[in-house]
Amino acid sequence: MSEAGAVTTHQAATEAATPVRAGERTRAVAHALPPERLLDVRHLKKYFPIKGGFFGSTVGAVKAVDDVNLHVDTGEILSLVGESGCGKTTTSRCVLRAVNPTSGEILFRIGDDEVIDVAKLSDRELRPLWRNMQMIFQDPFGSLNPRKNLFDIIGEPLLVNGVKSRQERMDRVAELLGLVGLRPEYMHRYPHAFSGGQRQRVVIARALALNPKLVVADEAVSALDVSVQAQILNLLLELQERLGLSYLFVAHDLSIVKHISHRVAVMYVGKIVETAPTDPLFHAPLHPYTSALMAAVPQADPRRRSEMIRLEGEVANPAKPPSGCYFHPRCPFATAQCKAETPLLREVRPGHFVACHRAEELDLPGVERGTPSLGTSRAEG
Amino acid sequence: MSDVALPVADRAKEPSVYVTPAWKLTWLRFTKHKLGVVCLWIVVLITLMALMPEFFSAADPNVTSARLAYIPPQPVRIIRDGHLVRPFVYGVEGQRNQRTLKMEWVQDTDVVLPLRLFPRGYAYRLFGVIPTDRHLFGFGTAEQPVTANILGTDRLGRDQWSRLMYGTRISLSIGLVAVLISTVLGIVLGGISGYFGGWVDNLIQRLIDLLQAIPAIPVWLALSAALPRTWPVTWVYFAITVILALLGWTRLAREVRGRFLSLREEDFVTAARLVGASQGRIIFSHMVPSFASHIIAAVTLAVPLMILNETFLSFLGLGMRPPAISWGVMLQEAQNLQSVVNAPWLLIPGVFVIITVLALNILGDGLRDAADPYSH
Amino acid sequence: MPQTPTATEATRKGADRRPLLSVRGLKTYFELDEGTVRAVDGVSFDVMPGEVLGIVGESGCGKSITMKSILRLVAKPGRIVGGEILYRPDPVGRAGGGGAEIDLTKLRKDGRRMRNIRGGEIALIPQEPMASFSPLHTIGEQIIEAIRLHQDVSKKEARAMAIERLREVGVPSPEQRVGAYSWQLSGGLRQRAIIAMALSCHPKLLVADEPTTAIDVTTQAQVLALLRELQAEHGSSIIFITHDLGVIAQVADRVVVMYLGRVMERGPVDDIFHAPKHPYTKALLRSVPNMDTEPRVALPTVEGSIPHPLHKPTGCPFHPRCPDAIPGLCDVKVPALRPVDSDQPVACFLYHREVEGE
Amino acid sequence: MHWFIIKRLLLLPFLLLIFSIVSFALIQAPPGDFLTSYVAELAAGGTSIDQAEIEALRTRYGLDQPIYVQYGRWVGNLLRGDLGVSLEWRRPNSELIGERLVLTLILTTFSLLFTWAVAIPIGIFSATRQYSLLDYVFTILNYIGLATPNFMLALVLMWVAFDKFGVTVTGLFSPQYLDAAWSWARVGDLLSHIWLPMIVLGVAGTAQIARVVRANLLDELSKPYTEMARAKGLPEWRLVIKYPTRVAIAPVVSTLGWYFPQLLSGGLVVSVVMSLPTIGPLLLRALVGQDMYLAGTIILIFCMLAVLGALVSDILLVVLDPRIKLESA
Repeated sequence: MSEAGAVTTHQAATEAATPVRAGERTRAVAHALPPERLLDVRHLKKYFPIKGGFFGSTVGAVKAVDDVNLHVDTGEILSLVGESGCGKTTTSRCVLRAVNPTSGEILFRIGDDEVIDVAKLSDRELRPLWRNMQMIFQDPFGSLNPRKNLFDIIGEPLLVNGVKSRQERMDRVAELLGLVGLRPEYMHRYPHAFSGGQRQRVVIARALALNPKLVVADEAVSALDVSVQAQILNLLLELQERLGLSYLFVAHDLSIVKHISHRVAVMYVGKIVETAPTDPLFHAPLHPYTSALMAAVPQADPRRRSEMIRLEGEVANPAKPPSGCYFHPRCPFATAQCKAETPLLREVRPGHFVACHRAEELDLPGVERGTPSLGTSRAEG
Repeated sequence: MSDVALPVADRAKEPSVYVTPAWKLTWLRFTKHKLGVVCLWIVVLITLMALMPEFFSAADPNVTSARLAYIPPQPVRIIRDGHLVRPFVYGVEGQRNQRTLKMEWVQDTDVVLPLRLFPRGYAYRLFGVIPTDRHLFGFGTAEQPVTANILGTDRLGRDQWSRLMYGTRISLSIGLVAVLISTVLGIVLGGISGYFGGWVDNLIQRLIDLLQAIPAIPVWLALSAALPRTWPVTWVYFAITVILALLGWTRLAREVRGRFLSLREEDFVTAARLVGASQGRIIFSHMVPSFASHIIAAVTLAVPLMILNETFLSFLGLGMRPPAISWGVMLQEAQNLQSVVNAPWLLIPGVFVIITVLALNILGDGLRDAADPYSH
Repeated sequence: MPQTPTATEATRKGADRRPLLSVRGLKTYFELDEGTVRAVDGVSFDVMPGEVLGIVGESGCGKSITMKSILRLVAKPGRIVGGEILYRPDPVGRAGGGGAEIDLTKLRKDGRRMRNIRGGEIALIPQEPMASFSPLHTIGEQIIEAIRLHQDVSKKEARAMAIERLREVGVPSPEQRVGAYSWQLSGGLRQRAIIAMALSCHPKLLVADEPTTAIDVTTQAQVLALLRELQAEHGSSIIFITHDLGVIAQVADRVVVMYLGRVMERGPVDDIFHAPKHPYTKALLRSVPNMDTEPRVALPTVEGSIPHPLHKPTGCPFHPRCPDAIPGLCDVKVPALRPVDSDQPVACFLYHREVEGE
Repeated sequence: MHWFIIKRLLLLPFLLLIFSIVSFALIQAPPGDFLTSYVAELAAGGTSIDQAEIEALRTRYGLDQPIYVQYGRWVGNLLRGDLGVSLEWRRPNSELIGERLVLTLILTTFSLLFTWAVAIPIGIFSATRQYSLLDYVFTILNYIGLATPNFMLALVLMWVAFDKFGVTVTGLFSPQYLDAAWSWARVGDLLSHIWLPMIVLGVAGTAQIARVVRANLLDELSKPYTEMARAKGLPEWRLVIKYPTRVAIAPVVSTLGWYFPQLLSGGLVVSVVMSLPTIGPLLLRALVGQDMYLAGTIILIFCMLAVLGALVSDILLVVLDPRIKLESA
């Protein structure tokens, strides 16, 4: 991962050279990113002030997102996973600028040679960003305006982005409905005519209306019934393949994450504790939290009724996080160092980053599988 | 992926429901509320009275005649000698009591005054433009029209029914106009407060706190007392309206703000923002339609309050003043026990107030429930 | 409605063991303006002493209403319109000679007998621990109240018992926590406190209604382990209601699979997961990704979506989504729940042609 | 003490300042001053007054000073506890207001207690027996209560009492106690008279608060903790009273914030109709007669009472709802 400082310097230089269009100053840092990289989030922070005291002044901050680094390559599905309150949703909303980050950089490849820093865009410059980046929400009931029919809902992105011809929009909406597996004649119906799964298809159609490159899916299937979940997962995967999309997939369900993603980033109390390609992460986790999280997932097989490894205690309060490694009070392997020093996210194996002082020495259990686990080929520290 | 199987409901149910817009569903829900529908009709009727009191009235409301003071109501009857006949009233005859020197009115069952529809009467301009002399009803024959006072007369011998019709115009319109001003104030300030938040929100909220802490009637009284006695009726009318509106907008503002705050957090609003919709579009295409029905309901509930307040002020002599006619002004005639005991029918305008306020309240509740069926 | 299969089941387990609770053809309907919602429509199952019975199903399958019917907590406009819920306070004993049988549906909802059973003998572990404690009373007050309702003890003794229960469920420093309000506790502690309250009178049957749905996976693991320990210790039976197949596989001894108010299939947990018979159960199990499914390959799905409860299909409720539906039969007639060469009754015409109610 | 309440207390002087300005502005608003209307009144009565005398009076009352000086003097006097002198009555305002204020507060408090005593049981009953016949009856009665102006109710009741029973139910005292000193007998006489104004004044609020209680309780009854209490085996009535009702009526206390000012307002009108010796008629007379310091002082007192009512309701709410402590901690 390259240093963020270099980019800023470079950016300043380009800014002086070409003060042409609005938005220009945040562009033209294309070579700061490797060509396959679509999104690169660097040192992202989002603090929410805590008001209190007599005058309602700020007395502290909830560090909802605390120095998060992550990246998504073109055509890649990155899952952001963690328990409630870990900051995964806030992170995803910062990437979209649905929430304004406190600091950090969000580099996003908007064209072949164009990279913008999403974090620095002015409000006026957000519209072109959102043509390339869209969102799927968790609650299929709250994310569709009950007063508009599907044509208005799916056609809105087209309308506000310059497609004024009604016929043109009708055609495109019909096409999008077909794409997500709904009948085109549904476009005159209102959301109340649809079930949760169908609504989620509508939400997906709206997100795809402007041909985005990146789709942020915030718990996109967790509100759905089990039998419908699989339909939507299949649809998401199919669309990803057909349209060459990339997903930032925010979820708490590890089984789904394992099924859908190429790479996974695990968050705990506002920080990323481990990120790696899906297979090594699940079969040879390097962070005790990741390992415990996987052990806690109940297996849908009564014959594998393991004595689930219980993680003691509960998720730390992000307003008053513990010292050192935030996980140390619950970690069975914690040492004095863990209590004192905050571990940095470092690359322990190629592509496998972890924020744990003892990553090399621990041999943590992952998900079992038929073939011998990666543990045997493990590089000895 | 193939087309999704239709939910079974699609086949079982009339598909037209699926293409019914939300406001229509709200309306369908409202019409299930029978009492609400009845009240809607009452409100429509009262509004008609307010729009054309001249047509509904039987006599000129300002013509005084001391000779005809305190005639009790002459109820419309349809049964005479045990037979169903066309509607009529009995005539009355006044006799001066020699001891008390008071006029005493006696019903004369020999004089039958038939009710006639659309007779000619005093001339007026309908809606202020169309000259006509037709009225809804009258008594007697076409050649010999007779005045009869179905709701009796007051101290100055004026026909109460006719005065009530005129009073409806002023009382209802004061309520409406005051609420209109309140609504504009409330929506603008509440909207600003809710949408922008921050210190603007804080400032407006504190202002609302302050205004709500003030007991309204003394302040209204003081403001009305400040109106010069020499002002013409129309000025007083507008001044009273503004005075009522000045303290009345706070509740609406709170309501609007609350709606804005909760809508701002809705996913569909975020979604609209994320597809690049402008702020104006988000507010007017997504947020306002979402709470418009609530605002209509809140306004419907605010009108009766304003009507009651006008009645209070006028009753105490600090609101509308004669020769203007409002329900409150009419009730002033019944301000003390003595007048009520002598002529209880002077309280009839109060019954009108109650019916109007009742109907508007039930209507407003019905609308609110229809707009927000899951709120309770 | 005779339900012979359950008798067979009981026979296999030994004649001296009778079910603690037998639900027979239970029907709970809701009369709404728009029509009748048949939320529970002829549900039968048994709960044996000391076992964990899992009820699994998706939204609208009637699992929560079944639970409320057992506790007689169904509120208007809902009503139990048919069937029986037989509760045997003393199920162990010689056949016929065991304790009395009480039909809970015949008891008055708010009568003394039902109130004594509710909380005292059959206790509830609710879904939302936060909302299930009154915000204006301390958790201690609420647990003490539960104890004193069913046991003749002084306030002081009850308090000591409440602290003991809290300690038992792993609440740290229970002496202080007994005076805390529910909103002062973390999610996991709240769930533990609710369990302490449910266990306060040593009930014979615990009804757990999605007790871990609202909590995180690591906390869920703690709570499930705790429930297992407590059950082993007290020997009470548990009805565990959930939509999570993983959870059911981990905790249940026997499983009831419900869909749209009806039992599709029931049987021992191993059979349900490894030899499912009903097409719905099969589809459900296949459609859930687990740690073993091949990544990014389309999952087998159940087509369509769950119908609105007001517009249930005729015939077998699952037939519109069923890949094996037999036209002219499944969409017309309702299959009865009948055992198929095992103690695993299935309501499906693929296995038998017996029609419900005949 | 909680920050919350301390904050409110510290806000009081600030509110006093604002209210005093508002009150003063209100009484200054009419054109002319007391003396012009006084002179007009005398002239109408046929007497005239010497111009020099008017000027002397004007100087004496400070009416010739600039407005801010008049305001300053008024507020300064108020702070020293001097409520000023009524121009019309030529008596100290404190003397005029004194007993009337006490009676106003007694009437208001009685109405408040009456409202709660009636509204809360009705609300609980309606909510627990939702859609029963009595619930409908109460709902209709509530609507009528809301729609009836209290002066109208007062007039009708007075009329009925006179017409049917031949009694005149005006005032708060029998004639022999009107100007008597306070004694137990006088208190008894007051109690025998106060019930009618109390009911008249409390009816509208009863309807409003019964609606609030009903809606709140319906909300609470559908919450899981109510069901949990039921699942513990608690008898229904005990459960309803102990859990949801407690939660549902805690916010009723906060209705004091708007209900108390409303009672003060409404009491004014009722007092005029029923000729009660409370502050209402005095204020009305002062406003009509431009007796500015009297009117201003009364309005200021009303505002302060309303604010104090809101403060009391906040404190009660903190006592009743432990959650608030957490938020302000």
